[in-house]
Amino acid sequence: MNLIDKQLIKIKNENRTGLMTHVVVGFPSLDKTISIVKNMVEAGVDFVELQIPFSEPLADGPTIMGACEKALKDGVKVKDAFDAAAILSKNINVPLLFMAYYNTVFKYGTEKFCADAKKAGISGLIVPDIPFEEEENEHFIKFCKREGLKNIRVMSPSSTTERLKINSKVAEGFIYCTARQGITGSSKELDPELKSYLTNVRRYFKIPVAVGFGISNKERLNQIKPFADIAVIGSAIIDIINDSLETDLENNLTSFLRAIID
Amino acid sequence: MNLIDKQLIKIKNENRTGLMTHVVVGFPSLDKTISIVKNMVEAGVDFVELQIPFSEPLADGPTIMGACEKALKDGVKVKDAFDAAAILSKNINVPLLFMAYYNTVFKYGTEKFCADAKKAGISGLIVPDIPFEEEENEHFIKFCKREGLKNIRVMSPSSTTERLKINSKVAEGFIYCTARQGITGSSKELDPELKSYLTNVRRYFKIPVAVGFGISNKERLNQIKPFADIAVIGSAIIDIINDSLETDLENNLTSFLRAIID
Amino acid sequence: MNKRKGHFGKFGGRFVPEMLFSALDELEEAYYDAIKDKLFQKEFKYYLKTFTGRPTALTFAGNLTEKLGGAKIYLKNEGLNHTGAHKITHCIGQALLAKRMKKKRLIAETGAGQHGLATATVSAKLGFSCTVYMGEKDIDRQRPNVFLMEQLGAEVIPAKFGNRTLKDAVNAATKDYIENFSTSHYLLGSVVGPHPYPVMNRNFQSVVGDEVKKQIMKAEGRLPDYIIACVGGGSNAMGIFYKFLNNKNTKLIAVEAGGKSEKAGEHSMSFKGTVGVVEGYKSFFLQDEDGQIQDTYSIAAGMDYPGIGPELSYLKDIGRIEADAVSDEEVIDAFKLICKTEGIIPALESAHAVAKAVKLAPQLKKNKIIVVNISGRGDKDIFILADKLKDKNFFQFLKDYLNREN
Amino acid sequence: MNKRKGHFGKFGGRFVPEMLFSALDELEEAYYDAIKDKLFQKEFKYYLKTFTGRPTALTFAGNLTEKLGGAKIYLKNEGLNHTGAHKITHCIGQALLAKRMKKKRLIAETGAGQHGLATATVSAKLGFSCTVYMGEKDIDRQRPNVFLMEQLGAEVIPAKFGNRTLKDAVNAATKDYIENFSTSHYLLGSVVGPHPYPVMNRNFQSVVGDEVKKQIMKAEGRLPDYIIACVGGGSNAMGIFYKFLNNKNTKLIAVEAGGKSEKAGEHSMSFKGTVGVVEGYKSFFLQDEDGQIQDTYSIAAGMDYPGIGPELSYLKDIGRIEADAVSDEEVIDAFKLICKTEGIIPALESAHAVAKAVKLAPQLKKNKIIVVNISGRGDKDIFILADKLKDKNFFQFLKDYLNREN
Ligand SMILES: Cc1ncc(COP(=O)(O)O)c(C=O)c1O
Ligand SMILES: Cc1ncc(COP(=O)(O)O)c(C=O)c1O
Repeated sequence: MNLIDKQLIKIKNENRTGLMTHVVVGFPSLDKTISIVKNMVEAGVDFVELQIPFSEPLADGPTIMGACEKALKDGVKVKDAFDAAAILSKNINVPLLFMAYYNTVFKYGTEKFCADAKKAGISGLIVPDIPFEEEENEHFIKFCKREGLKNIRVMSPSSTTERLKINSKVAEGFIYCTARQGITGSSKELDPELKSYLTNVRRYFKIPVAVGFGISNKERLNQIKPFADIAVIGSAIIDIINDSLETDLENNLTSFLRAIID
Repeated sequence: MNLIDKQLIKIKNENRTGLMTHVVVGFPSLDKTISIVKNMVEAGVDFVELQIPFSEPLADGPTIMGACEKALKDGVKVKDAFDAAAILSKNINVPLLFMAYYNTVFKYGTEKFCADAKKAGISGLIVPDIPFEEEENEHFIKFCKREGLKNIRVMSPSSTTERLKINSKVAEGFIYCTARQGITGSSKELDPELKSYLTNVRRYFKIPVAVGFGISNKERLNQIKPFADIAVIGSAIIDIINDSLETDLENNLTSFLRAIID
Repeated sequence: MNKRKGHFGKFGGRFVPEMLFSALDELEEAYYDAIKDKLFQKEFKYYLKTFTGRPTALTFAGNLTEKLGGAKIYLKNEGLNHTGAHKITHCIGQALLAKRMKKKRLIAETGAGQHGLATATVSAKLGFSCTVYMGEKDIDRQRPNVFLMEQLGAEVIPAKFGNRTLKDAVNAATKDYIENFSTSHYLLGSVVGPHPYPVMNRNFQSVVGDEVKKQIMKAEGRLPDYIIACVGGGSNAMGIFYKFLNNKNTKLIAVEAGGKSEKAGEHSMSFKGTVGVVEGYKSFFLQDEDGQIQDTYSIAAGMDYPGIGPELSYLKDIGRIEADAVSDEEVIDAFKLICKTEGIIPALESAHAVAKAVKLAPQLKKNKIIVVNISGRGDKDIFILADKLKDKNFFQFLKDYLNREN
Repeated sequence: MNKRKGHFGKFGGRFVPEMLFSALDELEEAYYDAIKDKLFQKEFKYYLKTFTGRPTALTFAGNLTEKLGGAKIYLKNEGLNHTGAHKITHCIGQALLAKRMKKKRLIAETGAGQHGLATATVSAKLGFSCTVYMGEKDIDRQRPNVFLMEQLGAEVIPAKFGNRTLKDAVNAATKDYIENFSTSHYLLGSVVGPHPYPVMNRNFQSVVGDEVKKQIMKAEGRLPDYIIACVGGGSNAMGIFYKFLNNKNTKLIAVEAGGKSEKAGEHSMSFKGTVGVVEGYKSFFLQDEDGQIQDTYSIAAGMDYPGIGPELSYLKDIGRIEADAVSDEEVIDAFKLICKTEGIIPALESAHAVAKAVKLAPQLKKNKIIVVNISGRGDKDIFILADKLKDKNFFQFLKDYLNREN
């Protein structure tokens, strides 16, 4: 059974909102990526999203873009992401997902990417820019399936009913909903139409719903909990990394996560 | 009898080439204009051309343009030219001619200009930019005639037979020929076609021929003498003024003219 | 009055020294010969169409019209011509004539550089060598155009005398012409100078009025009530006015540079000058009581000129055209307005015509039609505009650029 | 292969996050709806004719032809368009579409500023507010265009991330679009990006090929043997190529920026790159083995781009077009040559196409015909040219100008 499915069952049984956290591979360094993820798991997160840095991160806000840029400048390679995943998957028991842009996958070779991801202990792929319409040529979903990787679809408030229907046919694991129309990063308020949007999503998707973007503290998390099976924390963590002295980083991160998780 | 006619007869009787020299009124100063002209007459010149400075001296080269510019900058007015002429005509016995551009004449009022010139003792007008074709509207020749002023036509090597014919009908006193096609100023060589040009001029004009432009020394003068009834010296004199200390000016001028006249 | 001698009422004519007369006779003869020649006309039209890109668009200025709330405004966008202004039209005409006359070289004067640029362009295209005279002061102010002329293979020679601006360039160019007319043609850049230039350039430019007639008939089914054009020497104005002279229902307005004030030296309102005879023609000039030409000023380099085409003086005299002027400030405001409402960046010269339209349109009924001649495009004026608008970012850009060069 | 999804063979497509998908669906639908509407077509043509000044001239380059001694060369002078390049054509098309979609605002990316200028222009003309994203580095390099865009009322926002050039501006513009597509249209500036942009812009631009067909038939009675166009994203190339695709006798040559050398970062030869999926479309990109986009360089700001329109990649793949590149040096030489022989100052982008023609023409018989697309005019490049040619006088002019400002 895929680790993601296992974890989803566990959360459901525990009747709580799961937590997915995000790191950019190689930011602030490859070593730190490993230790940060371990920290996260120790603090109790349920899923970890490993973003493979890409030079043109179209769906990311300035915070994550900055982290990717820095990682690339430091010479981080795609292979490093596989290596990091391999190390982590041996040491932790929560599901790891790759977040990548499709060019990274395509250039690596979609088939090989999926196979190697599987080998490295990855449980699912979040690739926001490979819509179902391209499957006929790209076979991304096919290769995910073949390797037993969850192909996580990303939906947004602007997604039409038609888009929800199309994606619902191929979505697996959970559905990843951006809480507001727009790029990742912290903003002051949750989209007021969030509720109706998520209700609509649930109408078409039978799988759990992860809600991400903009969660920076306990209060925000509580706002989302009623609508989300999984809450995703992304930019907030990079903000902490950016704001911390190297020596304080792990402490700061642990306290942030503890405060959020209780 | 007009002074110009008198002088022409005198030269003819003396069987020599006459000499006309040129000054820009007010250059280097109004006082100097008076003393320079007196000097010239003492040195033995036969005609003096008083150029009234104009801001757009289309037919003049850089030397005379510079002199005009300087005079205007010093505030020289058209009236000053009439005053200078009045003073000079009382003191010297060679014919004085105004050289002016037509705008100066026109703006002053052509009729009044001619009348006042006459009163100031001027014997002839050299206005290069009032062609015969404009007489119908401008009545320049008419007013010259009325005042007994010689209307001196200026011809050039480019003048066609037709132009020579047209001008020959209205030319008076002498005909002023530029020795080369182009603007006033010194140049190294006399136009090789000068001879045939002047021969052609004589075919159409029964009056004496003055040849000007580019005469800077005795040698040049001698080159021209066979073809000219009058030799005109213009820029060379301004060059001397420009190159002389104020205190040496009159001496330099006198030696220059003496050397030329013998 | 003899039209053939280039008189327009008491204006115009050919007041030149004999040394220039034969050249102009030759030119005049060649011109009248050429326009009788169908092939010449055909060639002229060929280059207008395939090289300068005529016809230029007549654009309905819907937003400006609405904003001003009065007459309908159309813009004749002469800035769409190759090299960015109407000037190229008479340059092509004269260059073809020069070819007919077997001249090998073109001489031109230029103020802002627009006419020089157009002359350099037709020289390259039609195989002439090219000398452009430009006041030394103008060269220093308009270096980008000098650079472009040089790229086109023209030699740009500074006029270092007088006040080292346009009129001095005319003077220098004329002298070159006098000395070299057997091999060279003087391509004068406006409807000024001695006959046949005013007639010739007006006729070449009259294609603009022809185009407007056709275009406005198509758009509105009738001719305009007003045509507005700026005036430096008058070529763009005569170009758009000429074919409408007989249509008395179309009012023609010539707009001069009001500049900073009415003080001598702070404007270029030649119509407020007096009659004189300068640069070979009789017309209105800005001159003092002695007939000395006065300093002029305009924010638009192409209007910074003390004279005006003789035919315009005549038309003003007989009341066929109205003369007006607008101030620098009105010009800048009109410039900003038309950029933002119509997406057209006019030359500062042309912005004078726009400024007049901005004042006139609201006073007219909505069924009236105004055509404004946009004689050129405004990219050429960026240095002047950045200066007037004190654009710090532009200055910083220049500083950085220069630092990289060092 | 489903054309409707914007695939060209294996290239093209719509590789975008879901948050952009609905916007593109809406756009696609509106577009296919619009082109079926005669009124839309009519309006498009109306603005092309009365605003941008189409058709642009097809000029026979007689001197260049003679100099090179081979094939006859014609120049399609797209620089005569309003704003000085072909870009305005697809800007008008998209802006009319945005009007139909009731959008109030246009967003654009720009590199050199040409597409931004054209977008700002149509925004003013058609009543949109306008935001242009431009890499911070490009803003610093291309301030004159920024100044002009601001005059036209556009807000120019720097993209301060990445290498702060065109691709980062695309990124920033896309994000604005994602957040604001309910009120705003993203007016993408070439035949790149996700479906429907490549199809839509190519169709709008195909008017160029239509014009060339008519013009060359009139001039020569037959279609050309070669058409040469430069390629940044590919809009001018696809515009002139498209209507000739079925005429197999016309060879189509796309010229990329060879830059300084073949080293990564010193050129923009995307055809020599590898297939990737970036900015929403699949095509050739300059990328490393990890798919990270590489730095590019070109003397021509508008060609300094790591991707290429997917349809061009397809046409290259099936052998319908030939891809070539020329070096900076060849470009400068061609620039100088065409200025001096033809009186046309091309944009440095377009000078790439000229450079290729200069190499090709002498190898061909005299009865062959080449059409070169002059996608834009070169006045915009004066700072770059003065730098390359080390024009001391121009630098001095700038110094004097700055001194007067202080
Ligand atoms: C764009 C433009 N408009 C107008 C003028 C003024 O000249 P004219 O009055 O002859 O049209 C110039 C002169 O350079 C010009 O460049
Ligand atoms: C004049 C000109 N030509 C060509 C290009 C390259 O774009 P494309 O390949 O889309 O025509 C540009 C881009 O700015 C341009 O300004």
